[in-house]
Amino acid sequence: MHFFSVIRWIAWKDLLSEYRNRENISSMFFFALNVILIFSFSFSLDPVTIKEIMPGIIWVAFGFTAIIGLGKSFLIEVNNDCMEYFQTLPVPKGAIYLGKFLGNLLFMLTVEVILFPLFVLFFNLDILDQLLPLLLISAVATIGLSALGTLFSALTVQVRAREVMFPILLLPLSVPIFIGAVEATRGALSGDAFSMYSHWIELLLVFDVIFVIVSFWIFEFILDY
Amino acid sequence: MHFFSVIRWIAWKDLLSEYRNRENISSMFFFALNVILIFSFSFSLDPVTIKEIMPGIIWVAFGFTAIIGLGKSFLIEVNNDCMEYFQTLPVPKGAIYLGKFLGNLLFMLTVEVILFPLFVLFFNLDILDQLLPLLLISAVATIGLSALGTLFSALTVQVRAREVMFPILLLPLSVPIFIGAVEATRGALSGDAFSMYSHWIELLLVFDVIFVIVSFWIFEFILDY
Amino acid sequence: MVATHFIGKLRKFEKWFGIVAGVLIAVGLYTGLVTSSPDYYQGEVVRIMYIHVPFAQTAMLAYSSLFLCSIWYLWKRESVVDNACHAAAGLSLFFTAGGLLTGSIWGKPTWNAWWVWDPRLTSFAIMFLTLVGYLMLRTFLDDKEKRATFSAILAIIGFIDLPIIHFSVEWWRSLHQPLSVSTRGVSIAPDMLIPFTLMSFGVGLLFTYMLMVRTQMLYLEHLLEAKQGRLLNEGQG
Amino acid sequence: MRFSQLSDMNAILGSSLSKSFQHYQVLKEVSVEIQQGECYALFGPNGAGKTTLLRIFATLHRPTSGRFEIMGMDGSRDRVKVRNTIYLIGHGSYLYDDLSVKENIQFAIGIRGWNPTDGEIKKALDQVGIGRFSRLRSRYLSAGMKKRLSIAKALLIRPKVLFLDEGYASLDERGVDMMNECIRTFTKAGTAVLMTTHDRGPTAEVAHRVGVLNRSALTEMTVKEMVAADALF
Amino acid sequence: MRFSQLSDMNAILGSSLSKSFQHYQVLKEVSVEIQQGECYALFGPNGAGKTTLLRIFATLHRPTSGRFEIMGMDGSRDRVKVRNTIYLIGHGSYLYDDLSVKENIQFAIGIRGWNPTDGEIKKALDQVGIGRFSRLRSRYLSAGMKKRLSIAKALLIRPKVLFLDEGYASLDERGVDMMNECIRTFTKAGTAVLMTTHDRGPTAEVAHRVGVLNRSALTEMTVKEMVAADALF
Ligand code: HEM
Ligand SMILES: Nc1ncnc2c1ncn2[C@@H]1O[C@H](COP(=O)(O)OP(=O)(O)OP(=O)(O)O)[C@@H](O)[C@H]1O
Ligand SMILES: Nc1ncnc2c1ncn2[C@@H]1O[C@H](COP(=O)(O)OP(=O)(O)OP(=O)(O)O)[C@@H](O)[C@H]1O
Ligand SMILES: [Mg+2]
Ligand SMILES: [Mg+2]
Repeated sequence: MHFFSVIRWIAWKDLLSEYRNRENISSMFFFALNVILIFSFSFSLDPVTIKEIMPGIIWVAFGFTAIIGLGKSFLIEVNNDCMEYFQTLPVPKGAIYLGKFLGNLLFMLTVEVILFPLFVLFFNLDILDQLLPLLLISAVATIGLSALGTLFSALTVQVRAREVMFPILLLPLSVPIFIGAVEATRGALSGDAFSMYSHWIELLLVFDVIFVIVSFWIFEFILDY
Repeated sequence: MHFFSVIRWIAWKDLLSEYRNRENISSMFFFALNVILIFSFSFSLDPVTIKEIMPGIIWVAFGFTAIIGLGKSFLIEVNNDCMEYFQTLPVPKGAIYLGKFLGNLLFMLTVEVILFPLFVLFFNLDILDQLLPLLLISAVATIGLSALGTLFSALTVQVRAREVMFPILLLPLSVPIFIGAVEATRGALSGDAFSMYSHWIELLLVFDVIFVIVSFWIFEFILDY
Repeated sequence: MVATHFIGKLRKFEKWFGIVAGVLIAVGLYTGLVTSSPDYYQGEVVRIMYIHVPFAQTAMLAYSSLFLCSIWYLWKRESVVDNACHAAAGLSLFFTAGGLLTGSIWGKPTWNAWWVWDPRLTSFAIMFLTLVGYLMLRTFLDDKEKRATFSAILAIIGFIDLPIIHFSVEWWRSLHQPLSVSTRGVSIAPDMLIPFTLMSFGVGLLFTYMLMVRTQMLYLEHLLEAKQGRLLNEGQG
Repeated sequence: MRFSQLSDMNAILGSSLSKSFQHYQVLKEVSVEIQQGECYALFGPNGAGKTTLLRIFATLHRPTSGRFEIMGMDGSRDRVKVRNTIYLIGHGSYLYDDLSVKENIQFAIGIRGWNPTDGEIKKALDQVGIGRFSRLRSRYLSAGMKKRLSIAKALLIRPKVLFLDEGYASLDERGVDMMNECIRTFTKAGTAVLMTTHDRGPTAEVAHRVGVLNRSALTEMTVKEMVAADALF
Repeated sequence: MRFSQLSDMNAILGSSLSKSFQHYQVLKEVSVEIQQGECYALFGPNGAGKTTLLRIFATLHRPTSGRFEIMGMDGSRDRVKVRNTIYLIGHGSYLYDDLSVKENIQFAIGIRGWNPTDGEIKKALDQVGIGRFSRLRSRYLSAGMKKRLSIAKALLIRPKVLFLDEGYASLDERGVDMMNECIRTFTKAGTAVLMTTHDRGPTAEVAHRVGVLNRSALTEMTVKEMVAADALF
């Protein structure tokens, strides 16, 4: 079907560009490493406190990586006015959104999967038995974050002060995602039973569905104002 | 003297542009507000922990504000190739650096001065008697951060992946500044005698001097590669 | 031309550095791992010191040479010096990674953690990240002069980290071992000192040898690129 | 005759189009009709609104008032259908710097739901004179080469209506000839070409009709009048 | 005569200049001499290296080999002094979007250590035809108006050597005349003008000498030969 072929073309193009610029993804990763470094200094690290604030540290680090990484996701589209080409294209615009969203999701997940072991190493976490729930939490939280991030990246990339506007729009709306992710992660890290924090994951799932569907529908208007 | 007149012209131009774009500084301010918001949700906030991590929260918030705010400081210069004009200018390039640096410093200090009361409000801090040392700490730390930030902004703004490269280059080298600022702030917030943490301030001063002098000298080469 | 002259010198002397480095490392490893006695407190684990310390020191040596070459480049603007900078940065990253790795391995038994947030370790990590930033900056810049100049600037400003690494154990009370050789004298057992010294000089010389070879390689790559672009006028003069 | 057969329907029909940006009325009640197979050249001083008019027809801007039809379809109601028939070569190159010339073409055409063969792509690239560069990353193309690539895409897409903004800009003298050759190919195939330009010489070789946009109003003339005129505005 | 009095020294002297970017040798042993008060026009196909040559003379690129002098001063050793005498009108407008036209001029001239009076600024703006817009933020200027503003700056700076990249680009027909008028003003005052261009017509009116850069080599000709030639490259 043409709808899916559009998604495929967009994702193909993004992944190919990303592959040609492998430094890009590694730079994101080193950015996150830097964030860890700064955090570990800025927060006192006695074992009790660290346990308290670890979920926060993890998600704030992912959050800032998302701000830097997703914020530039549509830059490639405005550089040579490709957004304009999309606008004049006789295809469903939502498919373009989904293509970009999938690319961004993959990108964020990759960075997170590489970063998790580093957190474990640097902060001496003990998470092996909690790996599955943690991965699940990452996935559902990242879906919501990417959905929002993709939408706002498309929106702010055409705006004058885009570097600032992107986080200003993204952060407030992603607060629910942060809360859910932090609380669920806290549960997992302190070894609670899954059922004790699974309601947070359900909450995240609800947000995911809402954000993806609303963004999908609303994207039409970003390209066709 | 011509040297100082160059500094004055650069600062005049930056401040005038900033004034014409008042949204810019207010958006920076809202960005920092967002960061506080995310932090207050991501970190559990029982009074003991908060006291522990407060200095870190403050400085990480300022740090990210600096990344977003300083990173775009030279954007205005590349947009219409003004960097090129600077390059062909028969004036000492260090003066251009100092002009930009002063503008950025003022900008950062403004944001910080507006944010401090908000921290006090949001986190119920009790800082009135420590106001002077805190202002001093902010000033010396911000000088170093702005000096480095101005230099790296000029450097990365001409690079392909500038959004990512700026924090990647800036963060590691500003770790000493963060450490100094966080430790001094911790001292001040916990009501220690000034002499107990003044060595951190001295350290920050040393870094300030080094960073400003080296950047001033080296800036020549950024404009004349 | 300057470049050919310089490269000629490198080619002439490189093998001596290689040979001496090989000998020193061989003897150092033998005395260190086989003949020297285990540490009173740490036991056999201490033998990793003969790798860890030379690697960490050489990483700093490598960064220092990067620093000097960068200043040299800004001064003379010879593209072959930029090749040397590039080589020194890569090697510096290699030895830094080696120091981090061996240190972590050593840390697990002694501190019961792969990593602690101690000043020396952190400042060393800063150097690691600075070098990564350096190499990354190079890949993002296409223009040759711009790349050489900008990366030199970064290397110079990043040099501030080196004294911090070295003196951090003095300035702050820290977990890491203090300086064993300092103005206050030598604090190390003699039968450990000999392999230790041999290894330090050996790995240092090994770095010098690798730097010479790598610089030539990068220079040749540059010539090849030039040849592909039909500009042989530069290298042959 | 071919021309009269096709011309039972206007390819482009604009009636009393107005457009104002914040402070500034750029177009005021502009009307224009362009037939299939016709090449219409739009002259006018800097800032007259030529680009704006093209972008309205290309469904990139909405007119403040007035309406327009492309191939008989309403430009506001039937936007999606209109978009199936048009192609704009504007200031943007629509390229991804890290894809090769060929990959860029594959993407741009593929996303419209059609996959040209390698042979077809090669033929189009050869026709615009950049066949040799098909594997080069588009980052390394010069401005003139990017322009040629856009024309190659248009050759493959075969739109019913082609908009050319500053058709000859950044092309050297041989490039201008190539461009005129391509415009002739298009008009022969029945495509309507609407182009803005400042260069009277090359335009005279291909244009069928000429319009001058000045002070937000359009005056029409023949090619002969255009060539003979002392100054157009 | 004025011309011969000045011409005891070359304003621009390039000898065997070569420049290569990564893969690509753009200039190969290019030599050129331009006298004071002379207008030299540089033609050449897209990507021939015209802009590159101008940028070398303007001390923006360093030549890979070869050397050049501006007003008798060495282009590498005496960069700062050279920069006192030159001005480049290139692709960049060197403007700050949020400053007004007048403020932009004040900044650009002021930072060179000279503060022109309001009257002088107004005179220069009137000369290039944008006096009315002196209080408009430069964000709202069209491409042609930005070009004119650059010329106004040059008129105030009065450089000894002026570089014009694509002198006539984005100017309408009246703008081209204005540009030629300004070039004449400059050459009369003894300024050497080196400009790249694709337009033979307007160039013929002001150029004293013509060079064609093609396949990284420069061939010189007179204006008459240029006008008469069938194709320049
Ligand atoms: C990841 C962990 C580690 C890192 C990054 C690290 C880093 C360094 C560095 C950079 C130096 C060279 C300092 C200089 O020459 O100024 C050094 C030296 C040394 N390290 Fe480590 N180290 C680590 C772990 C350890 C451990 C666990 C031990 C032993 C308990 C240790 C023992 C030593 C000793 C004895 C020296 C020589 C001291 C001197 O002469 O300065 N290191 N280390
Ligand atoms: N998005 C916009 N917002 C505000 N003003 C605009 C916008 N686009 C164009 N303008 C203004 O509208 C006017 C017409 O612009 P347009 O680009 O259509 O001119 P043009 O005829 O194409 O000129 P040129 O010959 O320079 O290409 C200009 O004054 C321009 O400043
Ligand atoms: N910074 C650069 N890095 C790599 N290649 C470059 C760079 N600048 C120019 N080039 C290449 O050098 C060649 C000459 O470019 P230049 O801009 O000088 O051409 P030009 O004669 O001005 O062409 P035009 O008529 O299109 O303006 C082009 O092929 C271009 O791709
Ligand atoms: Mg236009
Ligand atoms: Mg050019």
